[in-house]
Amino acid sequence: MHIMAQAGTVSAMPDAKSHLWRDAAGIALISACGAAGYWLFPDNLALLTRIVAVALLVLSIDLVVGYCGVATLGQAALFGAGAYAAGIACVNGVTEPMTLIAIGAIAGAAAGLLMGGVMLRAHGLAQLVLSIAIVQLFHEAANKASAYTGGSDGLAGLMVSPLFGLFEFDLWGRTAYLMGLVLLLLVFIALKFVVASPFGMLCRGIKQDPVRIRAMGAFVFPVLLKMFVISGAVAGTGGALAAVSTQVVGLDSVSFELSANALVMLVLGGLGTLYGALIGTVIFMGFEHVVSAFNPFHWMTMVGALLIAVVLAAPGGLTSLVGKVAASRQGKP
Amino acid sequence: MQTILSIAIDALAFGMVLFIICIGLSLTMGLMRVVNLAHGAFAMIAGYIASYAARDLGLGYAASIFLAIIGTIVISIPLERFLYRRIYGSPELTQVLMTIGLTFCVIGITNYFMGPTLKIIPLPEALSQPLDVGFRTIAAHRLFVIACGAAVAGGLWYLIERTTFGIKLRATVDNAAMSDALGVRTQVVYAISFAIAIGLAALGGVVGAEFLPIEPYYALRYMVTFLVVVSVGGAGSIPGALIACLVLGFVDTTGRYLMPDFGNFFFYAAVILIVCLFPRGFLGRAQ
Amino acid sequence: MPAASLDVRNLSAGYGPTLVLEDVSFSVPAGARLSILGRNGMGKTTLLSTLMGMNRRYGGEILVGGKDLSPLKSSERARRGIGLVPQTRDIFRSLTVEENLIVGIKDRPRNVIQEAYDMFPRLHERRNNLGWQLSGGEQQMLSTARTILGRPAVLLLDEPLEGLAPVICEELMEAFTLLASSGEMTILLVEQRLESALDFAETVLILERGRIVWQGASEALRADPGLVEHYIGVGSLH
Amino acid sequence: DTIKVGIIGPFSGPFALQGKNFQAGVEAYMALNGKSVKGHDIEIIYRDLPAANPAQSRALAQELVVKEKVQYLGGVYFTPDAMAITPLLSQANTPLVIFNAATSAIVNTSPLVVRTSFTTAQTTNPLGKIAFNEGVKKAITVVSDYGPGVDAENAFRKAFEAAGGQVVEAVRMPMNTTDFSPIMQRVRDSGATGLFAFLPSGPPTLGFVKAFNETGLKKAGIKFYAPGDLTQESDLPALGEAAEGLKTSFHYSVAHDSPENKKFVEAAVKAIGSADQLSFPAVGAYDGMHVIYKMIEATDGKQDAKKAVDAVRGLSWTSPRGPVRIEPETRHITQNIYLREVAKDADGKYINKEIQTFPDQKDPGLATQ
Amino acid sequence: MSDLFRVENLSKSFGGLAVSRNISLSMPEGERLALIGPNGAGKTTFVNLVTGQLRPSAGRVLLNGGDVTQLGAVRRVRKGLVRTFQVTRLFSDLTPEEHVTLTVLQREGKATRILSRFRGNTHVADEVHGILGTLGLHEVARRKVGQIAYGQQRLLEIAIALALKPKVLLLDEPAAGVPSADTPRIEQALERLPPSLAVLMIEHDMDLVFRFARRVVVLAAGEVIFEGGPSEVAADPKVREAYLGNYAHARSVA
Ligand SMILES: Nc1ncnc2c1ncn2[C@@H]1O[C@H](COP(=O)(O)OP(=O)(O)OP(=O)(O)O)[C@@H](O)[C@H]1O
Ligand SMILES: Nc1ncnc2c1ncn2[C@@H]1O[C@H](COP(=O)(O)OP(=O)(O)OP(=O)(O)O)[C@@H](O)[C@H]1O
Ligand SMILES: [Mg+2]
Ligand SMILES: [Mg+2]
Repeated sequence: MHIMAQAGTVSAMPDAKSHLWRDAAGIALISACGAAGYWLFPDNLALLTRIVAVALLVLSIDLVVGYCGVATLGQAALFGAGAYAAGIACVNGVTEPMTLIAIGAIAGAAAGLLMGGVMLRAHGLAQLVLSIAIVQLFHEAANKASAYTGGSDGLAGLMVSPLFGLFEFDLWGRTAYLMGLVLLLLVFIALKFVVASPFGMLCRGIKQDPVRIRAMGAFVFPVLLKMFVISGAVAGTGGALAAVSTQVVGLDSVSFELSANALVMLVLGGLGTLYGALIGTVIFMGFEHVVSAFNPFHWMTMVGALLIAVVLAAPGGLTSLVGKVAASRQGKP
Repeated sequence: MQTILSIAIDALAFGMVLFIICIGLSLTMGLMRVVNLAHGAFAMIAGYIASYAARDLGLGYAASIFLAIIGTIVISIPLERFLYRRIYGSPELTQVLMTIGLTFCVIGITNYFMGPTLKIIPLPEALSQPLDVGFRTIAAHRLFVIACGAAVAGGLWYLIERTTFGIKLRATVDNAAMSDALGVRTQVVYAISFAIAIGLAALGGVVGAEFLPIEPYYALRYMVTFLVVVSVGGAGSIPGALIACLVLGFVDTTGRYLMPDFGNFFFYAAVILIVCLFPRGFLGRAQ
Repeated sequence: MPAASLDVRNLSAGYGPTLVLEDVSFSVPAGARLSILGRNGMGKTTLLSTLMGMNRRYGGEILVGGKDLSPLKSSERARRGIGLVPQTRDIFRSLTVEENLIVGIKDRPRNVIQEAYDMFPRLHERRNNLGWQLSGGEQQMLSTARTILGRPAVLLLDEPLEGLAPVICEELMEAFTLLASSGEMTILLVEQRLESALDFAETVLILERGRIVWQGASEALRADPGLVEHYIGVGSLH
Repeated sequence: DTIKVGIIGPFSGPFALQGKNFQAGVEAYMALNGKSVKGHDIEIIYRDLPAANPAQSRALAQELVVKEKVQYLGGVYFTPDAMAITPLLSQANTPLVIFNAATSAIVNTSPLVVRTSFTTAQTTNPLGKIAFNEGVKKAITVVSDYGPGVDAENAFRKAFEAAGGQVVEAVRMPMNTTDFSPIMQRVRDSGATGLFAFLPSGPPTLGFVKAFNETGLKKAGIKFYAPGDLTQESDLPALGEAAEGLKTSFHYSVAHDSPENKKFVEAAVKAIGSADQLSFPAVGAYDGMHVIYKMIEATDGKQDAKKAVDAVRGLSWTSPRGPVRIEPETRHITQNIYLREVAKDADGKYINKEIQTFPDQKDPGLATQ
Repeated sequence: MSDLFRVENLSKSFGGLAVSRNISLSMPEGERLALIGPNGAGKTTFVNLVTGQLRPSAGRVLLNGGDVTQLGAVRRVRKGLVRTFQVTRLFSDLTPEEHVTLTVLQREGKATRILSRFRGNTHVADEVHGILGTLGLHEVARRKVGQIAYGQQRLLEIAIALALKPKVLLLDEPAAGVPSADTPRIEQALERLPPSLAVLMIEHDMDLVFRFARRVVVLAAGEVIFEGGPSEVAADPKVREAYLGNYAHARSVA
């Protein structure tokens, strides 16, 4: 960490303009990777779409964990709220995909408001446990309300109409993937603005020392709650995307396991940069996909080994490696 | 009345089982500040060793427990040396990443070598009898677990709060660099504490096997429960963990009796309520 | 452990790739008192924490009583006679005052804690309070007492008077002087208040950007206001 | 040429044992019947789906069809996973042969689904009558609170009440229940003389059966009935003594006495590696492969899902579990259901000993829909 | 009620320990007050009570004649009651520039905006650099706070407080850890404060106290034991014994 930080001070500190350039380059890179995925793996678009949906979830976790320091193992509650809202709306006759995504985002935001309202009462471990309790209650509620959600059998039979009346959601999943990719890019750009705003900086301050922030005259609770709502909207978008593209919603989308996996992906990629969320998701899910196809029986060991290896090689997540490499270049003039 | 008593005794037994398995985790999380999600994995390893010792080597129950504890600690030594030592003092989420990875590996390896079926640890005659306590029967084993739990709680409390070792351990966790500068061999302190925590996990895994049967997925299946119980009690507090186990055990047991359909609702609603009332858990150490 | 001499040879240290200390050499005889001066951020704290082994050392040797301790970890250095009172105090916030002191006594019997209470009666009143509940000055007292209880041969003090009431400062300086002159400890003091620093020490060392720029008797420094002005700043000496 | 068959199942995670049984069934069938049909080589591609996860299930199916170009899909342990795949089938022109997922409605969601396992209603149905005939007038049902559990509860209640009994209480318990004493207390307080239980196979069954014994319900003479998931053969070594005498109904017991089953068990044990691990999902997979082989035979290697499914409508053969038939309408398997009792065999190993046969059982769950 | 700031009978105890007992104090506009006293006398606790980090057991805090005792810490800051921390509380990942910018934005009510850029505002940037310059922090303005020397962190504490444009400023040992050569910086910064501002300073550096204060309040064991001008304080035997020791003596000789 020292090394990385030092690099910033050795070179001239990047100012606002160069930040903008870096973000523009980053976004171009993400679009390029997304497009490359489309051309290189035309047969894996279902998986890629799922990665996009989960990436939205992981991004939303980054907002609260990476920028606000609120640990959560319950983010799937927001993802699931979006998925079920979109699913239920679809079953009840709202079939326009973009409308469904909007419904998901709103439901996610509402769930985020609720979740934030409860979770922000506690701190540290207790907070983490609240998040677990909340996602378990959501899970239980979705299981119980089987008349609306299909319970443990899942909500099946979503008939989504073609995107803009033109593009069918077909077996190959091209429409779903491209729609997801564009959504992801839009969300990512929006979030880049959010975290670069005064609000984003305030959140980073709260993460480090809420007492100090209060002594600066800023309220902590409403700021964090706002971030929870934003994060809920992002997670809900992901959930809705998953519902629209797979046309089913299962209890797994409000599960603790999904939350935990998503958090693992985030930590793997690195907290508090947004890029880490994307990198972590792609690496984790891609790796899991490859090894589980290679050996469906014992791939778990390999995923475990990957996680351990990452902690040993890059304790700050994969994105910190980038900083390290850059720093070691500068360190040796 | 009889029903109430009967539920109360079930609640106590269940709470104590939770306690005996979780207390080691409370030690690691609260005192060593390592969110060791692989705690269950060590309990599971102990379960396998005990099962092997009892069924394949034909050892007695006590000997199996002993062997399981020793064996698990021996297995944990290289892990401590090469893995855990790197994450002491790291951010919690880094620890989560590593210990989840470790859990995955343990599950995978166990599955490979021991197979996915359930393993049992045969109880000695004395413990396997249902015992008549007047208004109902209760498994003698449950009473044994209650006793083990009480003994562990007392011993551990003394070790941590009253001995110099306990003070050094807490100092090390509070500020490792400064403890070092005061001449505390922090690595040794950590290694010993880790071994104790693992030993407790092992004990819990073996004597709790009647409730939480040993199988490869054990390590993940109960992870959440352990984490919740420890945090509700306030990580690092032994009385806190005890209270949490008893309260949650009680809520869970009564909830399941009164409205089994909503069993989980009661448990997690209670968790939310408790945490809202005690934002650091029952007896969390102030930071 | 009686006082021991300290010899520092060609010490370089820093954080990550940045070098903060460059080629620092000096020696202090057993039982002597040395003050280290320098402006903000010149490396005083870094020097002390490198001696203690809490910092990365790039090169050089640290000899205590003639034995090179530089390859050792800080816990081993502590056991061989170095003790540090850090600038940030670093008391154990979650331990009680008494427990903090117990960590400091190393392998001595528990009743020596009384020495600390004699030195700072205030700590005795607060002995069952947790570290974080203490006032700033009380924390400073605790930090100092804790290190002294370990009877280090070489005591490193990083601004130990910060936040203490003037009465206590005086008493404390006397106590330090006594510890050194009775041959129990060799003392290195970092102190912002020039007068206290000069009153305390026989020799003075001035750091600037990680190098020793002046070294000599404190009387010489006191006698030469130009020198002080040059290295430390205007208006330091009344 | 090579015809690819994609098999989705839980090969890792908490249900890995079931997935292993899928694989054993498939390998046993191929070992006994050859790896090719009419000169078409058959290649199996396994995909892991560790827990119920419809989105991932769909992604895997899509990938198998689009990328791996499989002509047949098989496997599927959980209902939601099957539900996620069925909408794809007609577009993919691929039949799906279900080796396990046991909710009745699945076969209705697409005409290209064939099921060779069982439904919970099917295996539960006979128990109502058995219980009543054994003198139980009042029963309590205790099931895990999820789809199959609810199915089982309904099926038992229906059969039991039709026979003349009364279900005095229906308890649904959360899936992750580990301590069953309060439930047993509830059973005791209900005044029922018979207990019907449904739990998915796995660790909790052990705790459930133990709690039944330890709280003295067994001693009190309360009768215990359950579908065979509760005494899955792979759990028997652990359940052991505790479960002795327990009566369950199911479509298959590893101890079924027939030459077909002997052959099957021998081959399957070889594939799975240990006799202790073999249980019912293997036979579902084995018969599923039989159906797929017949489909390949009928289409001669060409991809034509409709023709393939039509070819097996009404197909009947002797399976290791006994005589079976694919109903032409429902495409679900009709089979014998056996009442079994946990007992020791000659070698002292615990088995599900068949004691009564209910021949030719259709799926009552579908009949009602 | 011409007092800008007033405290009436403020008391606080932790468990059985009375840390503040019946403290009453008032400050008119432009006041320069020093609060001194032995370690553990309750000075920091007093600041905590006044700024709302702690709730008093009894007593009132009035600002501009209005009772603020029931308000939370944030509202008090917004009303102009601002403090610094004895043990620095800073964000080690952020730079001094970011600290002060955030503070200025918050003061102007712009800190919760999502749709503007953090560094976009030149007039904010000018103010920030003004403040950092005053305290001599421009050199380290863009380093992470975790890497700057402790003395500089102390100065940053003050910078943040100044950026809030307070009406009443409570400084908890602002000069501790700052080399005597740099204390003039703090003094200069204080001198440049608007004259209407009331400043209360806790400090153990008596030179600074006597140069700065027009009035001194001495606290011991939670009670005000003395109140008066600087020279009266130095002469008071009670204060000498409890706190000053030989300092007063040395000073009168010098
Ligand atoms: N953790 C760190 N990482 C990087 N650089 C650091 C770190 N700590 C200190 N520095 C740098 O090292 C230099 C020396 O710092 P040091 O704390 O030793 O100074 P000091 O003389 O003790 O100052 P002060 O009088 O303010 O206590 C400073 O320039 C500081 O910025
Ligand atoms: N939360 C608390 N619980 C118990 N005692 C406390 C708590 N906070 C402070 N105290 C005690 O109250 C007394 C006053 O503390 P305070 O910090 O106000 O002193 P101070 O006057 O600022 O001293 P210093 O000059 O050393 O900073 C101290 O003895 C301290 O130990
Ligand atoms: Mg320093
Ligand atoms: Mg103070």
